[in-house]
Amino acid sequence: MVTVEFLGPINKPAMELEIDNLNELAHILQEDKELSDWLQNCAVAVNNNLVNSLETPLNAGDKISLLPPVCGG
Amino acid sequence: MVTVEFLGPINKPAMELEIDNLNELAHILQEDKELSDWLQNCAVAVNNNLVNSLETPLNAGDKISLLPPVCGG
Amino acid sequence: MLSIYNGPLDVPTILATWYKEEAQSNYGAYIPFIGTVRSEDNIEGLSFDIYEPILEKWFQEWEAKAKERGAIVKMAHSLGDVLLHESSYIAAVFSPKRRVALELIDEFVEDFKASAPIWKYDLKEGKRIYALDRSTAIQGSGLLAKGDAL
Amino acid sequence: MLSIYNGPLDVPTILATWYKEEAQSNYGAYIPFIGTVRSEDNIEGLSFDIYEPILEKWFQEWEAKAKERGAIVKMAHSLGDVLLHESSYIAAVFSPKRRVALELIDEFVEDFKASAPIWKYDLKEGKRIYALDRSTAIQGSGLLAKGDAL
Repeated sequence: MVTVEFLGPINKPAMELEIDNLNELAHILQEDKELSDWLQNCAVAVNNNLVNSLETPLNAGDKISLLPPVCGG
Repeated sequence: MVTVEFLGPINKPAMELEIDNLNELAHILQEDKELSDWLQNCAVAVNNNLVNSLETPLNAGDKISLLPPVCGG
Repeated sequence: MLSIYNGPLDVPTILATWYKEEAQSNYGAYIPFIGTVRSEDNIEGLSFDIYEPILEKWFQEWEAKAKERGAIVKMAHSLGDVLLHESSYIAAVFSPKRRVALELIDEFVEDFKASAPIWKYDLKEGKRIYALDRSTAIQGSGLLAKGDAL
Repeated sequence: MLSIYNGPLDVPTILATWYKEEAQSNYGAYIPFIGTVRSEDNIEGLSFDIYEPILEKWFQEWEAKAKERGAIVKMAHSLGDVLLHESSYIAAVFSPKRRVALELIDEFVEDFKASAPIWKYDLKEGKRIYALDRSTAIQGSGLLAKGDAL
């Protein structure tokens, strides 16, 4: 089981999923029409480290975060 | 009559001279051995404006300033 | 040092505190950057969300980069609402020499704008509206929109 | 605003005063640069001479350059002795947006170092020694060493 959290302006509660890699997550989230714009512009972190590959393996207890476009300052 | 002042670390009192341009001043100051290093590295201002030409004409009452290398801050 | 404050920053106090903290550290240059909420587009203010775990990591990486160049960085940011002409952000560099400080503050502030996990909202008529058009997608964004066929 | 102070600068007070002066001016970015005397080469401190008429002109030219870019500059400098870990220099830029502020503070400080009519002396064993090796000849220097034949 991994946890998926949606940060900042994405108004969506966290999900718990049984998946083994980010490629599976991509397919699940692409089914959600409300998320389609966010998927285009969100970065992804696993356990607070930004990742760049869908092959990133996931382990039980991992936390996946979706980070929409930022504007601090 | 013009006034020539030596700024900052140049330890020399101001001079009053009867000259018509900076070329004449250059010749007079080059006679002073103590000034030879300063002449190499000093900028020159006439009435507080930096000048770049020895042909700069001088008028009675003008103030000429020699500015040695700077280091503010 | 990274500090998160609820609401606007007390800029004079933070600038003075950082100055005093490093008074004996022998840094020749101190450059703070202060960000203040501008009145524009009829906003009443801004509001901020911060994701602290990733912000901390981002900041620690900058502490390491600064250290390699003999410098240190400090940062303060507001959480929640900050009204017009109040300040929400201070970034600062201390370094022995001016060139490192001038280059580092520029790189630090620009990378902050592009990467720090902070979300900005306009406050308009009491509502909190995500400032998408002024926001920057973090490098590598869009990963989950791709996806290979399973 | 250009301010000359006898001895070291009260940095927290100056930074706070400038911040408050522009609190309602709608500038989004405020970047001060603070220069502090470092302990090095066994000095006890630094001392400064300033030629104010030309410094004022130089500063007014920068006020005009900043204005063209929608920004303002402020500066404070010490006259006379400033001891170790005390500060002698603050330059600051206020501008609506960050890029102008980040670029302007760099250009302003670098041109200050190259052109402002201020002379620095090391204080060593109670003596005041001109810091020639760390000084920069103003552009166009050497004019009077040339001279045409009369």
